[in-house]
Amino acid sequence: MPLLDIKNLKIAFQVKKDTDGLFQMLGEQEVVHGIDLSLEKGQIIGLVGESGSGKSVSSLSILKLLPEDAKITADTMCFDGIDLLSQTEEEWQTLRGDRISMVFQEPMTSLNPVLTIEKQVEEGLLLHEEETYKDNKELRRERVLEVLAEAGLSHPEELLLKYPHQLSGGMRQRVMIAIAMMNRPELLIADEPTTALDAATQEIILELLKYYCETYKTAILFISHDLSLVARLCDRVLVLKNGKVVERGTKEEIFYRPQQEYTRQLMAAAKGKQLAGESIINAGQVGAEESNDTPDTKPNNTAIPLLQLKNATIEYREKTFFGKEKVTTAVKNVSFELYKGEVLGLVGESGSGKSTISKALTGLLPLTKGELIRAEGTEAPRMVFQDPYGSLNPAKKIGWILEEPLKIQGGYTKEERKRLVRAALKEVELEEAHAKRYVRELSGGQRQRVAIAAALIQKPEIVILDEPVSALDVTVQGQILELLYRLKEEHGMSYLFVSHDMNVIRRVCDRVIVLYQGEIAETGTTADVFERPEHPYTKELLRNNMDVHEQKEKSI
Amino acid sequence: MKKKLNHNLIIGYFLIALVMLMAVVGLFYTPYPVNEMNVLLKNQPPSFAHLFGTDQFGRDIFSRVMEGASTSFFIALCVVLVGAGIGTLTGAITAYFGGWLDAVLMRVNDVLAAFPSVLLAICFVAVIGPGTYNLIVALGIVFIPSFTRVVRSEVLVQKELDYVRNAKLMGAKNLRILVFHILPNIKPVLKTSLLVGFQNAVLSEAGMSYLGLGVTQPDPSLGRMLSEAQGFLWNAPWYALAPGLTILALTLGLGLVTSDKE
Amino acid sequence: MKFILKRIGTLIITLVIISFLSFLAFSFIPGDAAVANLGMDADEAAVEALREELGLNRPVVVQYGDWLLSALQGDFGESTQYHLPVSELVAKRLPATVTLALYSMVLICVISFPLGMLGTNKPGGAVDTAMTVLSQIGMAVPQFFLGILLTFFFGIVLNWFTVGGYVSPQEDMAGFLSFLILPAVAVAVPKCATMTRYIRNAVVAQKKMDYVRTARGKGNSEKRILLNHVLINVMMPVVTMLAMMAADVLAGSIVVEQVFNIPGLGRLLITSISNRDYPVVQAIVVYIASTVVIMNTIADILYQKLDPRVR
Amino acid sequence: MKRKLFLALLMFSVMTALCACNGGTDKGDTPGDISSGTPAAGGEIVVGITQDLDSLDPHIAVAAGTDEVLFNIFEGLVKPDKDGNFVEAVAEKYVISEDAMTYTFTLRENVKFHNGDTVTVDDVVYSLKRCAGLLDVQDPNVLVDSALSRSIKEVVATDDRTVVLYLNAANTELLPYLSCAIIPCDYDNQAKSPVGTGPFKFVSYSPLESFVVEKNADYYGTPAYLDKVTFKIYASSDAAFLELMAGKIHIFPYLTDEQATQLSQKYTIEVGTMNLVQALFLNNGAAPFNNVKVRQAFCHAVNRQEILDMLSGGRGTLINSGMTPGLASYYNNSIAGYEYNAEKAKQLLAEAGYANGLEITITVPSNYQYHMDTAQVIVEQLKKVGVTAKIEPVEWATWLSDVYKGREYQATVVGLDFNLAPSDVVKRYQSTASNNFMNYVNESYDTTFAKALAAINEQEKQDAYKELQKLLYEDAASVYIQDPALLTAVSKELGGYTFYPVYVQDMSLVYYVK
Repeated sequence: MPLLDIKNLKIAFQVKKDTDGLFQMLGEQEVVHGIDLSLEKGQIIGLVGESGSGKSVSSLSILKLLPEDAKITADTMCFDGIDLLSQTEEEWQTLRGDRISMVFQEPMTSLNPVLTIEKQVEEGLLLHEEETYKDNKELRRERVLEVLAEAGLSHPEELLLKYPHQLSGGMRQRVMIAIAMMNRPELLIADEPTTALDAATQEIILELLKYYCETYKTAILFISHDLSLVARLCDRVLVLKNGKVVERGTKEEIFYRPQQEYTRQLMAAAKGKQLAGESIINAGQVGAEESNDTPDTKPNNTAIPLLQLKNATIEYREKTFFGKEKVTTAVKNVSFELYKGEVLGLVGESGSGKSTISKALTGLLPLTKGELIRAEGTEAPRMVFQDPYGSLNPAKKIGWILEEPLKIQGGYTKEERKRLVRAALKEVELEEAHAKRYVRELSGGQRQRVAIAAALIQKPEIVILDEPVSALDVTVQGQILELLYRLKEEHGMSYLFVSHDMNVIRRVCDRVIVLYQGEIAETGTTADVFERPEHPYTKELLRNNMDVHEQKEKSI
Repeated sequence: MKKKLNHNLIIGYFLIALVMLMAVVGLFYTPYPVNEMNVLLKNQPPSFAHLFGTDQFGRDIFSRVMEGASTSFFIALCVVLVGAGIGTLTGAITAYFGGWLDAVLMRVNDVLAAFPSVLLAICFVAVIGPGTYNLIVALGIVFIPSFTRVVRSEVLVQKELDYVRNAKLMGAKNLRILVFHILPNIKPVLKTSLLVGFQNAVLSEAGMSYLGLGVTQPDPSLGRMLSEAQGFLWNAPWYALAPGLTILALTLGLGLVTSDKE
Repeated sequence: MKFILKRIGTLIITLVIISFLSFLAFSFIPGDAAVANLGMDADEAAVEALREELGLNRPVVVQYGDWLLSALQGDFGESTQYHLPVSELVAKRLPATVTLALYSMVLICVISFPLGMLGTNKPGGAVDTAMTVLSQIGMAVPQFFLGILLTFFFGIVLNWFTVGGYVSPQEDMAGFLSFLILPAVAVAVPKCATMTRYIRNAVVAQKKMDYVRTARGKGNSEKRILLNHVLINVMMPVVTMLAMMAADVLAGSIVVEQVFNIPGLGRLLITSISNRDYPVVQAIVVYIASTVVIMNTIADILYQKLDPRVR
Repeated sequence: MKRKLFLALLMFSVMTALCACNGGTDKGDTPGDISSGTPAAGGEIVVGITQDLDSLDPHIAVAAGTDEVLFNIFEGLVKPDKDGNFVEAVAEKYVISEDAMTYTFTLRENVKFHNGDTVTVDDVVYSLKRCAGLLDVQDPNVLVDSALSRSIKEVVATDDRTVVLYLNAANTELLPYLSCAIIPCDYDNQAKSPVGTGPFKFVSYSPLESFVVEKNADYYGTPAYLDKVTFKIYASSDAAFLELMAGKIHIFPYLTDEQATQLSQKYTIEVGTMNLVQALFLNNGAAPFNNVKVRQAFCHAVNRQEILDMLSGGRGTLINSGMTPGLASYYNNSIAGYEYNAEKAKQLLAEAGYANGLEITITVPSNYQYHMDTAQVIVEQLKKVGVTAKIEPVEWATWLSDVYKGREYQATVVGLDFNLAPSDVVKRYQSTASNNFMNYVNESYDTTFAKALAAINEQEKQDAYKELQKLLYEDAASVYIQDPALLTAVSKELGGYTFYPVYVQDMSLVYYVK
């Protein structure tokens, strides 16, 4: 008999349609439409899908941690022979944290911010082994230190009196895992446990999970959007889409013989080679190869740069209460040019100054030193922001948002504006009806399309793309990148592409500038930088991005 | 889909509508002239002729409550308009432009906030004297800081959002950004604080009139009627109930609607 | 330390501005202490002489500077009305108001915490809805109307209390304390309702947080989650709210004093305004403003103690 | 000679007293003093008052509400009795010279201050000079009575029991002013711990709360019955009323008519008069009231009986001119008064050019609810003759400064109080008087008033005062309304509560009934 046996799991939520009036419309919306899942002792099963696929909801339903209004039905939902659907609240309390535990995605918010680590870790003991531990503080502490050490925390005694915010992300997640493993559960549900962590830490957490599985024969249900992670950890994989299992099988089956298009897309995203985006990569690389004739960084010596940043230094000044000034230098002595028709990548981690530069280029931030030269007749660049929801006015309809730049610019009749708006919508592959919607009524990809339309409606020569796809699901990323490439080609624009993601940069850029702590670490054509990195920081960046993927492939 | 009635909101609207009906009708028609006295009808208990009874001058309490309600409504409305108008303006401008103006106005705001608003209003009225319009000015001023604070903090958040940056990139002027881009986004918050403000204004008006610092006699005001009724609690308790319950109905209605908006 | 200094700085600036404003206000009110003191039968010369004596003829700024200098040395002058030192006068009125305010604060704390948590297990359920309506009624009722209702029911219908029968604490401490119960209820109820609502909303919001899910995942009961996990997180905003409420409670006490005929700070303030007794008014204004600022400071410090993140 | 005048005065006093009694009983209500039952010595009572004391120093205090309480602690050379006579107090006897230019007082022997010191002539001279503003170093807080300061040339102690006052001009009416308190000359803590010679001693005072006195065992005259009296201060009569219902107060004056009705089960309701000239005072110096027709129209438009019925259950004494019947021998009861006649009022207004109505503002001190209520009734009555009146409530200090001193107003409702000198109430109508806030100007009034004040012959004096009242009536200087009824609740356990023709609460006569 499997440890966990679920057949035909359906989950529905109550939806309130707010009429802003004297009554509400209540209805039900099913988000999980009949999932089968079974898990043996000591087995690791992966649940993969993008946001909205129902993977988290399904996993939470196993512990009945969903909100009150969720309606869970299943033909069978058994854990070790116990019918989970008929458990009383008291029975649940003995089950949770003792026999079934859970690790969540965001350790910062999942830990109580105002309780010490010790308090939070020892709670499991007090709840499930009260007789042994209640009046024995020493024993309790001993056990807490033991689990913390087991979770790979090197000096657990130092952590006891600390609070979650004082730990690093990786440490927090280890604490979470220690809490979950406190009572050696038979089943551990890990809901995107590594998503909020950097690549190196991800690795360690995966190892840790493997360790527990092997040592204690703990069955693990691993939930992730990242197929490569799942592939490396799990024995079996279930691919979820829109609340349904679209494909299931061993990891080999899923990786080498994916049956579904959707699985293939996920695979591609995981490998960093987006199928739909390949045309861009090629185009970029072609451009890069052409420019290889001129080893210095300019693709075309004779061309006049559209935009030129010379020896720019940008400082932030902050006044403290006592009148002293605190100066933070965000950008130091940075120079570069942007030429017509090229895609220039600006890459670096957060805090490297890339956002500061993009703000300065648009004129939103003054340069402390240095100068910014625009070619004659060139207007200030337009910008596409990372989060389309924040960059589009939430209180206005799409039509208004697209019309606004034209109104500001002036010189258009109402009819002309409407016509231009319709054209812009068409260009970004949206429908005219979208003009009458609000931003919140659109999907993430549609929003970013609107943002692009808004940036392009005035036909700018330069567009700054500030992490334009980071907030999007992988399948959507490709579509947006493709759209951007097509528009660039059609309108002959130049892009400054700001991103932290080396994969995306590699796919779209002609040239790359690597920023490190506000300074240019390295600059060159995409091919040069990626194949012959010189600066140690660039190498590290590449390793962090690439290594993961290489390892992923190795581990399959 | 099932239909679920929102009882709180329905009751809230009903109560507001009830008082509003009284107030609006009171503007054009009252069963008796509000200030008409009658020696023979002093302190009569409720009857068909006088629904809420009569007061110590033999005036019809129902008529006075009607007119008192419209006075309260009018004053509260003006107070909120003055407070919200100036508060929104100062809050939006200081938050958006920042600088020394912001620093000075915020300091003034802090100072005003350090003093309970009722006391502040009492002090204002001491300077400019009681009366309907003076009360509006005094309470209006007292109400400014709360609106300033709400609008300011909202604008501070909004102006850092990318859509404002975007608007700047398009070349929109500051005023345009403030009015056409930011203000529509703080409308929901403003709506709630207007409702809360209105409720507070009704309560404050009643409180000030109760202390004799509001509407001047003999014109009816709910708060003033309550303070007069206090002396007749023993032999004419209905006198206190009529204006008191009217205030309660209005503020409760507003409260229910507000809590729904939250 | 820096924090404390900053706070003291704020306090001083606030007090200087607010005392100057009230000084200024006084110069605009018709009638002054000399006119008020000498009454109907005095001639202009006598009024002028008294004005000279009280220093009312000097420019406002000079008068204010003078007042500020002595106030800084802790001397708030003498009441022009009672010819008593202002500090003594205020000190005598203080117990009633402060006791009333404290009483109310205690009531607010004692009542609103349990009520605020009631029904949060099932937001939108019957208990929760009932609490919502109850707290809305509480918030809507004007304090003085509540005072009148309490007077009517407890004083007249039930005859439990002697309404208006204030006794000073020196005279009869027990009588003083028991008398203040009803006024305290009148002050506290609307604030209790606000607080209950606030706590309820905070608890409901906290219960949606991830850490509560974690706690539930550990096998905590709902009660334990509420008491061991949610409550301490709710405390932080609530403490700030309580401090902000202190100002309102003080103001409420002053209004309710009028309803129950309590000779407290409020009556002294109103009498002093009408008597143009500005040394007293100044002292009360400064007292109230500093109380409010100090309460806010205490709240900030408490907040820091409670929240490890801002330590 | 002197003795003869003294006798004359004595006779006059007795006459006044008789008339006062008549005045008190003419409504058919309970007379001034109701001593019933046998007095028992001892006991404590609580007396409710609605005005806080403005000072404990009797020379600084100006509020009538303070005087009525301090009456129990302080005495002058003479003091009024319940009939309006001035009887000897600290002085054993007094003589007024025939030309009314010198007043000679002989001190009673062994009168003790509450601090145990004996009253000396120095104390008396000091006290009189302080009241008259004749001290070298004068405390500006002391309210100098202009009647004293103008009349008195010098105060001299001729021996250790005799004090002589030399006047600037003949004045037979100075006695009421000489009831000013005698206080120790070398004591400077009067404002905090007052020391006087009265039947009660000061115990404690807590502003806004209470004023407590106890029996002065060493009193030279008839000692008080009660051991202790607590005057408890209430914000309003409404506030006091609730405690009255609970039986916590033994005596409370200033009840409203409704309150009196409700309290009649538990308390004896004593009815006296407030000794106030309550009127709708008009600013004769500015439009529209500079037109006598308008003033007369207002006199006809105000239904005074209705005011009485509305506010005090019909109680109170209507007055037709600027004096109350309390000053019986000077009161002109032959004036018929303006009868209520709306038609006539309208006609007069039309004649004055206000046929299409008139708008006025009545400024009222808002701390006096009775005057506010009166104004409200008047506003309604004026509506019937086409006058739209607006009430502007102001604080007392504002009233003093804007209306009373600044004379910037159209009409106001207040009550004027006065001591028992007939000149005190009507002197303000002189065109030169600093407190002529009505801006009343009438040459013949000025000459008649001078005649009245200087007259030594009593009949002449009476005639002159009656003439003055007639002038005020004819000129319709203001709309005179009434001397309001004073309704006092007295516990049924008590006896001896006595009304005075001036504003006092004499506790020395009150006792518990055996």
